[in-house]
Amino acid sequence: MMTAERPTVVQKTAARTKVLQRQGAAVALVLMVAVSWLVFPRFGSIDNMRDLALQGAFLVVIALGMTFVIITGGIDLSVGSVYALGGVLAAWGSQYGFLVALVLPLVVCGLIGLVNGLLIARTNMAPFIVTLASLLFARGLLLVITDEGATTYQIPADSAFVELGRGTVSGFGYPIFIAAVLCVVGGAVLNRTGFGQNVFATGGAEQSAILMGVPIARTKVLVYTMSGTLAGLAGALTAAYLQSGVTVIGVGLELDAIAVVVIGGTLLTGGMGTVLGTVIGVGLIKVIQNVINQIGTLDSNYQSVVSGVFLLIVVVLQRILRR
Amino acid sequence: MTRTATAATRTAARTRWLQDNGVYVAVGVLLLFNVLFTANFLTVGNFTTQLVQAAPVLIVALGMALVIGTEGVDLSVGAVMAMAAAIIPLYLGAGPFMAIVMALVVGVLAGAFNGFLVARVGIQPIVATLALLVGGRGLALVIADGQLVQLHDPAFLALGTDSVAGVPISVLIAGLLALVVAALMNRTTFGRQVVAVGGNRKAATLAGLPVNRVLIGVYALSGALAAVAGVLATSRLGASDPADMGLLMELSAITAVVVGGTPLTGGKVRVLGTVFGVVLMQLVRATLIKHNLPDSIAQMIQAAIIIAAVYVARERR
Amino acid sequence: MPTDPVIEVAGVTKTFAGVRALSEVDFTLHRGEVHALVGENGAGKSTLIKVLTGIHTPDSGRVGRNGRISTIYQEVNLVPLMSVSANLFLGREPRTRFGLIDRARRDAEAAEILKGYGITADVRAPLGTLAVGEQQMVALARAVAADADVVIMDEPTSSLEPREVETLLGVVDRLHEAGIAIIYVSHRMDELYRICDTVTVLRDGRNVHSGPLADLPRIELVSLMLGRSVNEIRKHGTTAFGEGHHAGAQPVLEAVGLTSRPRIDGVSVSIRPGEVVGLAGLLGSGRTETAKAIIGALPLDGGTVLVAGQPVPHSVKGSTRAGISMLAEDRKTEGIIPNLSVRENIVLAALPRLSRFGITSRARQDRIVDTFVTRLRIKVSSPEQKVAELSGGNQQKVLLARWLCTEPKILLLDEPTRGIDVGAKAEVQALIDELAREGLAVLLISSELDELLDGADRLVVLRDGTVAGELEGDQLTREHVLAAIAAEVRDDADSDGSD
Amino acid sequence: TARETEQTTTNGGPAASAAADQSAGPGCARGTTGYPQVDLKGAVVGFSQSEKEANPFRTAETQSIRDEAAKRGAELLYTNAQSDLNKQISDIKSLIDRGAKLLIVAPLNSDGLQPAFDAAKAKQVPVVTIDRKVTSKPCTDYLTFIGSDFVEQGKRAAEQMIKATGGTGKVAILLGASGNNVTVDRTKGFKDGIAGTPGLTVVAEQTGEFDRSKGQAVMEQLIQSNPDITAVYAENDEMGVGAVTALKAAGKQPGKDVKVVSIDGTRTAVQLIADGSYNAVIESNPRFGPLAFDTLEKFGKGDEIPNTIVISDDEYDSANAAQKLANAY
Ligand SMILES: Nc1ncnc2c1ncn2[C@@H]1O[C@H](COP(=O)(O)OP(=O)(O)OP(=O)(O)O)[C@@H](O)[C@H]1O
Ligand SMILES: Nc1ncnc2c1ncn2[C@@H]1O[C@H](COP(=O)(O)OP(=O)(O)OP(=O)(O)O)[C@@H](O)[C@H]1O
Ligand SMILES: [Mg+2]
Ligand SMILES: [Mg+2]
Repeated sequence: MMTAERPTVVQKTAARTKVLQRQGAAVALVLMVAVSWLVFPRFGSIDNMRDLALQGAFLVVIALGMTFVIITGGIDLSVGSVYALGGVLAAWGSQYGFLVALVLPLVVCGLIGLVNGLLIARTNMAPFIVTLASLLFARGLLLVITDEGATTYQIPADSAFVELGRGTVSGFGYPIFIAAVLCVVGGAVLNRTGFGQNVFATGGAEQSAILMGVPIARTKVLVYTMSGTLAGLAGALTAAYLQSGVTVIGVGLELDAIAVVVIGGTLLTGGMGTVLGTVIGVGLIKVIQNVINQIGTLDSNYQSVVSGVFLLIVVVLQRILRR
Repeated sequence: MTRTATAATRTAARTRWLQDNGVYVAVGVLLLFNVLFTANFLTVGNFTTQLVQAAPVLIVALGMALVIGTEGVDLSVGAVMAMAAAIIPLYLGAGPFMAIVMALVVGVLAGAFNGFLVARVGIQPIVATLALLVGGRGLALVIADGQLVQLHDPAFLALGTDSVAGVPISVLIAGLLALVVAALMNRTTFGRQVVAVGGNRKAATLAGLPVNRVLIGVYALSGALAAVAGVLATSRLGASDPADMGLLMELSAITAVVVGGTPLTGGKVRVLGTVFGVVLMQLVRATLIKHNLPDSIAQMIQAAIIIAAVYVARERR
Repeated sequence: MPTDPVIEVAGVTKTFAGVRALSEVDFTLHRGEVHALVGENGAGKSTLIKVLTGIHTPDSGRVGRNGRISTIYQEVNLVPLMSVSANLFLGREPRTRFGLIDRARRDAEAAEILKGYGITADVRAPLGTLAVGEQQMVALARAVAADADVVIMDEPTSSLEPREVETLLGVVDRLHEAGIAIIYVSHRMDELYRICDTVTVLRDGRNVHSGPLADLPRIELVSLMLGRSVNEIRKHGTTAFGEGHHAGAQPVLEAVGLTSRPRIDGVSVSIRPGEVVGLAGLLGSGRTETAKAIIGALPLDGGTVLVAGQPVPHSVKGSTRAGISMLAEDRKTEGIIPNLSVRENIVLAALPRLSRFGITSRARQDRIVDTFVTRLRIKVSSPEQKVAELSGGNQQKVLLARWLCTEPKILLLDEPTRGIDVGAKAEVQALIDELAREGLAVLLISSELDELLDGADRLVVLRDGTVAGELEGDQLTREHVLAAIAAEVRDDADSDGSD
Repeated sequence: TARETEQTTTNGGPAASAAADQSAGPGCARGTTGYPQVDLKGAVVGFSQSEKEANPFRTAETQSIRDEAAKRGAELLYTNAQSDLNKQISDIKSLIDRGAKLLIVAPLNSDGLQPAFDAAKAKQVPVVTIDRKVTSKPCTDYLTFIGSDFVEQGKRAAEQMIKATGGTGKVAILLGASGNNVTVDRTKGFKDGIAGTPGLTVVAEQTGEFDRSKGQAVMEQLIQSNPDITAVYAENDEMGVGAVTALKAAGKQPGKDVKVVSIDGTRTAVQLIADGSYNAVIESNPRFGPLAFDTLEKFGKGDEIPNTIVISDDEYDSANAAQKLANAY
């Protein structure tokens, strides 16, 4: 027996609203894809799809961590810098072999996340400001490592690490599969483990959660560590893909990550959200970018106007569906 | 009610004092450091420079403080500055007054639009204003056809270069606006409604407060103030530069507000704290430049100072 | 009676920013006893509980625990966005073979458990969609299911109506029989005398009495709590309501056919000046919704609200302007603005009236705040104290003051005495009486039948979002009301054990 | 164009005159690479721009490519990466996807475009990179690079600085954006250039992020703390112009009390030289269109293409600014 015998009208309405809430972004995505397919013949080409998926994969990895953070009612502005730092560390580490290239960024970026988490959980400082500071810090660290950006570390083309970013399965890059696996695991962690329940409880009602015995501090520390680690991983994958530790990437990426998470239906105030929604959010943003490119003749200045308008339409649409 | 002056309460009072006044202490410490260790710091010219550079940030931060007071945030301020900058050359032909009025109108409209999205449509502030952050600068570039425009109207340029009784006009305007916002927060119903909406929106609604009007008003004010900052910064630069005007201003303003002791959770606005938050961040930047630190170290030091300042001012559980 | 102590506290002092909430408190809880903890609002009951459970660390004193404690806190402390079953099992979810949460089993077990508490809601729905009372039952179920040695209940019945109170008291009996010790905080005397063995009375943060409850006459208990003589108190009855009121002839408020699907359907209520109309009904019958519909806080599918014959625009602002005020049921989320001071909270709604051209006048605010702090005996260190630091009952009084200083014509009171102590309750009830006598029209929603019967001149009974009947004059008896409330519910007829 | 014919010398020469003398390594011919022949007329050519056309350099660059494509009857597909490296990779892939047979790429960064080049290689589409040299392999990953030598620009700026200051002075450097290799090269070139002049010392180097108002703000701070600064080297014109405003506000006479030298060649900066408040500007030539299409045409015909084609950069000083003003962009 899964439910009480007689769901009331209230409950049925609530259930229906929930379905729409969940699928608001999905509906928007399906519409966008369908229209793009019809209007732009090249949109649906397999090459374009592969590229879309690959570009989306890096963002998905970052946004996955951000989803957890946002569900606890927090925010992580440092992911863009940490992502760039992760890439530089991976490229630097690649001269010492595959393992160093992969582990070093995860550890360092995880540490930055850990410090974020500790500061937020233990001192009651606003996540926005703590992670804003680490945004600066990570960028500074990156500049130190690269001699004020003068050095770009290259990854030897024959290094096994490059394969991680460049390898494909029937044309689809490894990062796509890595992101997919992470999402499945992330979804399971969020919905099917005690830690996941704690994440929801922390963001839903922190005071109550404390009284219910939820380890708030530990949960927060964990989600920020996770977010840092995942941003580092995305950076490492990007470095492998680009074959170098590019220093200028990731600027403003935190806003993209936040936007996709929120578009995916996760409440910025915490307590509610899904991994699938985030994936759909990434899909939407990437399709919008892709469509702007398909239009082709668009003046570069109009491109951001169109992106802004699209973003607006999606959030308004979602909001209306939610009512 | 029993009141006791135990050691515990005295410590509590002391931390409370530091929490409330941390930003002033920090400004004092930094000033002292500079007086001791920075060449040519104690000059009128230098202080004028710091104030002039801080003025646009302060004006934006004042609006941001109000928005944050309602438990919101306005990411679009930099883009609004760019829009204001782009508007100016279009109307400068009709005189500087006309150009400034049009820039302000655009700022108010942009802000009211944000407010409408937040209040009426019910979109979360970060996302609602993110749309304008992305699109607004694009719009500014479209208006200006992407180009930086050199300005030559002497009356308009005077706004950025002239002084009254030795005080630069932009500093006067910023100071005046700070006073106005302080009065607004402390002496008017609107001010009280702002913190009430930020403190508990549901309760404010049930108390019959004009919640939507307050929200739209606050965002419109933020837009207007951003436009004022855009106008002043443009006249100082002597050029309309929509591509770079106000870039990352949203983060500077938010940092200053929070460092000044206004919590991001809303329900409280500290105007004087915001002023000092802006001054603190300005001094930090100036100190780092004057000591010729490389960008890498400068960024890390800024991070550390932000953390330290907010750590002191944090709300204890 | 077993004497083995499970909780032993000695000389505990706890201070908040200069306010001494507990002062040298000794307290002992023995295995298997049901121990009443009573005191005025702000006496320190909740604080003591938080010290016992380790949420607060005392400034000085010793806390000894000898067993697992499980607590139901005063304000519902669950996570509204999470499902009912997730709330119930948070921290001890059933697992599958792979160590993952077994959601199917969790939901099934939750539904099974909650049925025992009379809740048949969808356990997968967010907890927030349940009525406050239902949420309280979930909290109870959660606390009990944790199989603890001590269960602490801080005003568990304040948001329950009679039938659910019975369920709860039944649960307490069951726990008692199982040898579990219970600390029970309540302002409702009947309940205390029914279930408690011993009592501890707190006054101004001090333990002024501990001992067996049965030996202590009710009036003496009240006198201990209030610190006033027995004679002084003897004047009052169960409630502080006086005789009926002299109502005007023409209704000042007419709500006609209020419909907001799916909550309420065609509810009509009218109130004359000087009249107190009670709204009775089970939990979830739509009383709160009716009040919210009148004040304009609920989107309407149909119906109109008239004040003095004039239609009122359907918005909180419009209604407020027309002279309607509402004291919300859930003071935490819909009432107080936690970070503002007591003064700012009180004048919030009346501020425009106290201002000229939008500029506020501090002197006028202080005058009005002083008046109400004194009149309602609000316990504050200063009007500038943050309202969040007040005890629950005092917060309630602050909210009442907020509405009274708008000088309304019509006052909608949703559970006005919820969670406030006997002294304050009497004051509030006397106040309602007085206000009605001054010509105010009052709509009174209460889960306490006595309060409704004594306080209201007329009762409108709701069932499933529709008006099930109106009772007046001779019909205002317990039997009539229960019959009207629960016409279809069989087991209600014999639940009258609490008086 | 009219401007092209004005040119005379290699260094002071006008816009689009290519000096292919610095080509490194063996040339690259279609025969050896196996790319198909594409006739420029009617061909689909893709151009991937890196940043918004919000500064004069990018505007002139894009315009030059557009004009030349129109002139040669090629169909131009255009994308703009909006300063996002990953977007530039997708952009290039999508250009190929949309049928571009030849590609011109203005890389956002020296590193990181390898996946895009690989995609082009797979589809046998030759890529000409302009303006910024990438670290990938010429002839294999891309065809050739057409652009300025940024280190050389820095050196020439140093020469002008020595000339303007007479070899003594305290110099403040306004650096470009951190992490950008243009910044790195122009700094290196300048420092190498003044290394032999002990009278010139660098007293401050701070980033103005290639932005006019940041350049102005930094200069305001520096002139307060180091009032004895006598020269400013700005790594682009925008920051230089900002510095001029700052210097004026501080009561200094830019161009006289404080010498100003920068790199780019924008109209505003050259005008300031003519007005006497600026000392010299080293051009960074954005007019890649003619050279790029010439190169593609030659390649199509089967000629050998050098790995690097250095576009000639003009320079402006008080002697020539007034006459050459029309040449500035
Ligand atoms: N977090 C806090 N900060 C400051 N003061 C507090 C805090 N919590 C409680 N107090 C003060 O401690 C005193 C005791 O409060 P407590 O909540 O324990 O009362 P109570 O007996 O539970 O009252 P009620 O019956 O109204 O719930 C009150 O004066 C209250 O204002
Ligand atoms: N926010 C909500 N979302 C969905 N359903 C709700 C919400 N609030 C209340 N309900 C449902 O509406 C019905 C009536 O509401 P409510 O319980 O507040 O009525 P009531 O008669 O005032 O009861 P109470 O004794 O709790 O005041 C209940 O079944 C409740 O579950
Ligand atoms: Mg209490
Ligand atoms: Mg109710």
